[in-house]
Amino acid sequence: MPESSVFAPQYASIPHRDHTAELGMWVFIATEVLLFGGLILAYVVYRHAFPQDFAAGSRHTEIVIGTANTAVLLTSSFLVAWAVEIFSPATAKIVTRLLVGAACLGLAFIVLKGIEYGKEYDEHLVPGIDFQFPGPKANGVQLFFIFYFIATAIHALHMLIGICLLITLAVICQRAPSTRHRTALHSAALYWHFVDVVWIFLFALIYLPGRSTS
Amino acid sequence: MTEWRPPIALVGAWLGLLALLALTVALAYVPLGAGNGVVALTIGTIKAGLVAAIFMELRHRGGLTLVFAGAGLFWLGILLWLGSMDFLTRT
Amino acid sequence: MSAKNYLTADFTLRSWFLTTDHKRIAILYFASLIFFFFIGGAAATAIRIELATPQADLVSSDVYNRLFTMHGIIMVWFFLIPSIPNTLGNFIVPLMIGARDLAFPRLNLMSWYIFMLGGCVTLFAILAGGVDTGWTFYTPFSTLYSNSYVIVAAAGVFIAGFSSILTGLNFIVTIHRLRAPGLTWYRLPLFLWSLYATSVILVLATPVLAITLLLMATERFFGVGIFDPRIGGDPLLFQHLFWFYSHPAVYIMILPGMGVINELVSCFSRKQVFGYKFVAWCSLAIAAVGFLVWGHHMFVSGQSLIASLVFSFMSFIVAVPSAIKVFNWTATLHKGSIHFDAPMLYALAFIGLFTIGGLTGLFLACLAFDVHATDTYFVVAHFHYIMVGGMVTAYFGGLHYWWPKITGRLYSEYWARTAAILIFFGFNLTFFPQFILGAEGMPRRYHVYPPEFQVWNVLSSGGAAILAVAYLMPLFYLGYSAFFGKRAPANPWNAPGLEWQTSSPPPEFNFAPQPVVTREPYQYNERFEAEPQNA
Amino acid sequence: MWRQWIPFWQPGLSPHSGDVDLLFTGLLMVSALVIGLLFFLLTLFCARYRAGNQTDRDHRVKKSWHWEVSWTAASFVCFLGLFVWGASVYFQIYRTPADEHDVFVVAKQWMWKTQHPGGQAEIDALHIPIKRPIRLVMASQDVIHSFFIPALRLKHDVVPGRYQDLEIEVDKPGHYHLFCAEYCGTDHSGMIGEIVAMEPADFSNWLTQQAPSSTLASEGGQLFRELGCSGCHSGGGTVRAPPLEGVYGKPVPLSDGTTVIADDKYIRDSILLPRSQVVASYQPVMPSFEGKVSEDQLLRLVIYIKSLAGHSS
Repeated sequence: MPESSVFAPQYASIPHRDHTAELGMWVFIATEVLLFGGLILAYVVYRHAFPQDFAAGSRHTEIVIGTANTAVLLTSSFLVAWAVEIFSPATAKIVTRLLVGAACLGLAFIVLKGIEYGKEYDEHLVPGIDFQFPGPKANGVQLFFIFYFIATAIHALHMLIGICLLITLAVICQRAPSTRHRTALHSAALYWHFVDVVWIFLFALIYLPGRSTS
Repeated sequence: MTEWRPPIALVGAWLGLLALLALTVALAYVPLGAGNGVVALTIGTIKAGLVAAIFMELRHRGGLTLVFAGAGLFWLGILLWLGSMDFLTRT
Repeated sequence: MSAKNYLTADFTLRSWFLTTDHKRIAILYFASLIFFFFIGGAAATAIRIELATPQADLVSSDVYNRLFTMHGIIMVWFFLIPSIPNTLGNFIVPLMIGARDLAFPRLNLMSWYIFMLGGCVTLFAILAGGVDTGWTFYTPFSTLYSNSYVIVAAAGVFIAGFSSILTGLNFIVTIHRLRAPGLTWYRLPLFLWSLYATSVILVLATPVLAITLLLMATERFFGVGIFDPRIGGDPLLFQHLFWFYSHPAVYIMILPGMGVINELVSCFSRKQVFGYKFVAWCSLAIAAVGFLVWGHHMFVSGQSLIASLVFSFMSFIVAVPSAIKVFNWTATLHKGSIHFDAPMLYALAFIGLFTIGGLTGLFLACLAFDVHATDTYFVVAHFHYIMVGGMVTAYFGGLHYWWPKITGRLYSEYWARTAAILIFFGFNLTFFPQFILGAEGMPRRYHVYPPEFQVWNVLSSGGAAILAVAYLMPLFYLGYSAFFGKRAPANPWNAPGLEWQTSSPPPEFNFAPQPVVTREPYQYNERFEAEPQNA
Repeated sequence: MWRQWIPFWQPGLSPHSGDVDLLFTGLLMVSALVIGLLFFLLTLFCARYRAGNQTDRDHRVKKSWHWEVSWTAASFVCFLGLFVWGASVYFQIYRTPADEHDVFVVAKQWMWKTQHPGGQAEIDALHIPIKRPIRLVMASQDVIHSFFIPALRLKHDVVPGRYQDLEIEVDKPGHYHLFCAEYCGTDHSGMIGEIVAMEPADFSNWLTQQAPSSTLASEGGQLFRELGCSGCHSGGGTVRAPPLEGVYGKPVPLSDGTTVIADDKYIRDSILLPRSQVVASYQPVMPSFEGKVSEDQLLRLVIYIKSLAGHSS
C-alpha cells in the first residue's frame, strides 16, 4: 500500500497517528452514548409512569417496517465491516462497491422510515402537528410518540451524516487509497456501527413492548 | 484471488445478528408478562455486544480502548440509575 | 533579529483565521473570551446598579430578567467553561507535554468556529429582544409561557456545546497519546491532570445538555412535549437532565482553576506540590463523583426524599477531595521560599475565596439548611465565590504566570499586584454581603425587594464598582505590555516545566529537538542546589 | 429540650425554624474553625517562609501519606456528621403533615391565592392561628413557583401538574414575608405576600368577619352539579359510576387488581386522567376534565368529595 510519507508533525509515526485517530473516535462515541442517554432516561421514567400507555403506543408502530429496517441496517454494517477488513489498493474496486452498497442500504432505511412517518401521520399520531388518540391512554401514548419521533429523527440525522461519509469514502477509495484513507474509513466504520447499535436499542424500546398483550 | 472474501467471523456475526433479530421479534409475541421487556433488552444487549466485539473490532483492542468504550456506558448507567431513582422512590 | 516565533511566523489574516497552530487558536479564543467577559460584565454592572435601591428605577422587570439571563448564559457558556481550558489549556497543554501540537489541530480550529457560531447566535437572541428564562431554562416557563427568544438562545448554547465536546476530546486524546518520551502519568504537571478530568466531564456531560435543550426547544416549538405537565409530563425530569450536565459543569469551571493554582503555588514557593499523587487523583475523583450530586439543586423541588438523601450524601463526599486540595496547597507553602509576585497573589486569593465558596457549599449540601437557603442570595454568593473568586481569579493568575511565554513580554509587576489586591477586596465587598442577604431570606432573581435588604445591597453594589474597575485594569497594563513591555526571557520564573524550556514566545512547532523527560515535575531546587541536601 | 440550656439562644418562630437556626450556627462554627485554622497557617507560612527570610527550611515533610489520610478522614467524619444532622432535620420539616387545618394555596403568575376550608379567600396573604400545625395543599396554575417563608426557614416548590403538601406552624403572632423563590417570569419579584399569624381567638374572629358567601365544599358541590358529575356519580343516571360518599381516605380497589388510598392526589388525577386508575368493576367511560377546570375549581371539587367522607354510601 502506498504510504503517504507526510503525516502531521505532532505524530511520531503512521501507526501512532492511526491509533490516535481511533482513540478520538471512541471518545466521540462515548459522547454520543450520553446524547441518546438523555432520551433513554426520559423513556425509562415515562414508561415506568405509564406502562400500559407505552405498550399501547408501541402497538401502533409498524413492526414490519421496523424489523425490516433493523435487518437492513445490520446488513449495511456488515458490508462496511467487510470493506474495512479487505481494504487495500488491490481491492479498491470491491471496497468501493461495498461502501456504495452500504450507503444504499442506509438510504433504503431512510426511505422506509419516511414511509413509516407517513403512515403515522395518516393515523393522527404526530404530537404537536396532528395527534388524536381515542380513549383513556391518550396522554401516555402522546408521550410515547414524542419520544418516538425525537429519538428516530435524531437517529435518522445520524444516518444521513453516515451516508454522506460512506459515499465520500467510496469516491476516494475508487481513486487512490492510502493508509490515511484506511484510517478515515476505519473511523467512519466505527461511527456507522455505533449508529447501528443505537438502532438495536431503539428497536427494542419502540417496537417490541406490548406485542404479546392487547 | 481470495483477498476480497469476508472473514468467517464477520459472516458469522452478520447471520447471528439476523437470527437474533428474528428471535426477538418472535419472542415479543409470546406473553411473558414483565419478562418480555427483559428478553427484548437482553437480546438487544447481545446484539450490541456482537456488533461492538466483531464489527467494531473491540475483541482485538487493548485495555485503553475498552475503557474508552466502556466509559460512555458507565456514565449512561449513572444517568439512568440516579435519574430514575427520584421517580421510583416518589411517594 | 531573533528567530521566527509563532507570532511572527506570518502576519496575514489568513494565517490567523485558518491556523491550526494551537497557540494561535488559543489567542483567537482569548480575544473572543475577553469580548464575552465584558458583555457579561456589563450586564452584571447594570444588575448591581438596579439593585442599589429597592424600587425599580433603572430598568423594567422584563429588562431586568433579560439582563440576569444574559449575564448567566454569557458568563457560564461563553466565558467560564471555555476560559482556562480553551485559552491557557490550548496554549500550554502541548508545551507541557513536549508535543508539537494537539492531536487534532484542525478539529481544534473547527471548535473555535463552532464556538463563535454559537456565540453569534446567542448574541443575536440577545439583540433581537433577549431571553427571560434565566440561564437554567426551567420548563414549563421556558417552553409554554416565556415570551422571548428562548429557542434561539438555546440553539446558541447547543452549538457552543459541540465546541466544548471537541475541545475535551482533543485534550483527552492528546494527553494520552502525545506525551514526550519519559513523561509518565506521575510526571505530568498537575495542571494536566485537572484538565484531563475537566475534559472527561466536557465529553460525557455536554451531550446531555444538548439533548435536553433539544427536547426543550421541541416542546416550545410544537407547543407540546415531553416535559409538558398537561399531558402527564414531569417538569422535574427537565431539571434532572439539565443538572446532570450543569452540576458537573460547575466542576468544568473550577477544576482547571485548581490546576493553575498547583502550578502557581509550587512555582512561587519554590517547592514541589505537597502530596502530588493525592492531588492528581483528587482531580479525577472530583470529576467522577461530581456526576453523582446533581440532585442537590432540587431539594425543595418535590423530588423524593430518598433521592434528596442520596444526593446530599454524595455532595458531602465530593467536598472531601476539594478539601484535600486546599490542605495540600497550604502544606506546600510550609518550608518553601515564598515570592509574592502577582500570580502568587492571585493564587493566595484563590485559596481563600475558594475555601469560603467550598464551605458555604457544605451549607447548601446540608439538607435542612438548603430548604431555607436555596434560591436565595446565599446561593448566588456561594457560586460566585467558586466561579468568580475561584475560577476567574485562577484565570487571571494563570494568565499573568504564562503571559511572558504567550506574548514574549513582561508586564508591569506594580500594576499587576495593585490589580490583584483590588480584585480581592472588590470581590469580597461585592459578594460577602450577599451571604447575609441570603441568610436573611432575600430570594434571587428579584428585581425589586423589600427595603430592609437595602443596606447589604448597597454595599454589594459598591463592591461591584471597585471590582469593575479592577477587572478593567489588566486590559490596559497587559495590553500595553503585549506591545511595549520588556522582552521576556525563555524562563522568567526559573521554573522546571517543559513549557519553559522553549523560547518565549515559542516557535511554530514548539520544540526544535524533541524534549525527553527524566524527572518528576516541580523540581525547584534553587535553594538546595547550593548546599547538600538533608537526608 | 436541651436547646434551652444554650446561653443567649433565641428560640425560632417555630420548632423547625429553631432546628434550622441551630444547624446554621453549627455550620458557621465549623466553617469559622476551618477558615480560622487555614488563614492562620497561610499567614504564618507566608510570613515565616517568605523569600529572603533566614529560617529553618530543612527537614521538609517528605512522606505525605499519613498527613493525607488524617485530613481526609477528618474531613470525611466531619462532613458525615453534618450530613446526618441536616438530613434528620430535613425529614422533620418535610414529614407528611397531619390532616388538621387545611389551607389551599394556588400559585399563578404572579400571585398567591389562599383559601380556607370555610371559603375565606385571600390574595397574597395568609392568616393562620399560632401554635397549631397547618397543612397547606399547594397547586400551580401555570409555571413552577416556590412557597418561601424566610422567617420559618421553610420553602417548597409548587410544580404544575400535582399537589404539594407542606406543614407550617408559627409560634408567635406577627406579620411575616411570603416570597416566591422560584423564578416565574416578568413579575417574579412582585409575587410576594405576607403570613399573618394570630392568636387562635383573633383568628376565629377574623374567619367570621370574612363572611364568605359559601364554604369551599359547598362551592365544590355546586360545581359538581354544574359540570354534570352528579349525573353519573349520584346513582340516578343511566351510566353506572362509583358513588363518592365515604370514599375519601379509604382504600379503593382498582380494575388492575391494585389498591390505592383515595387521597387528594388520587381524586385530582381521577378528574383529570379518569381512565388511568379505574375503580374495579366499573367501565372506563368518564371523560377527562383536563383543560376544562382550573386549579381553583379542582380544589373545590376535591374538597367537596372530601366533605362526603363522613357520609356512608
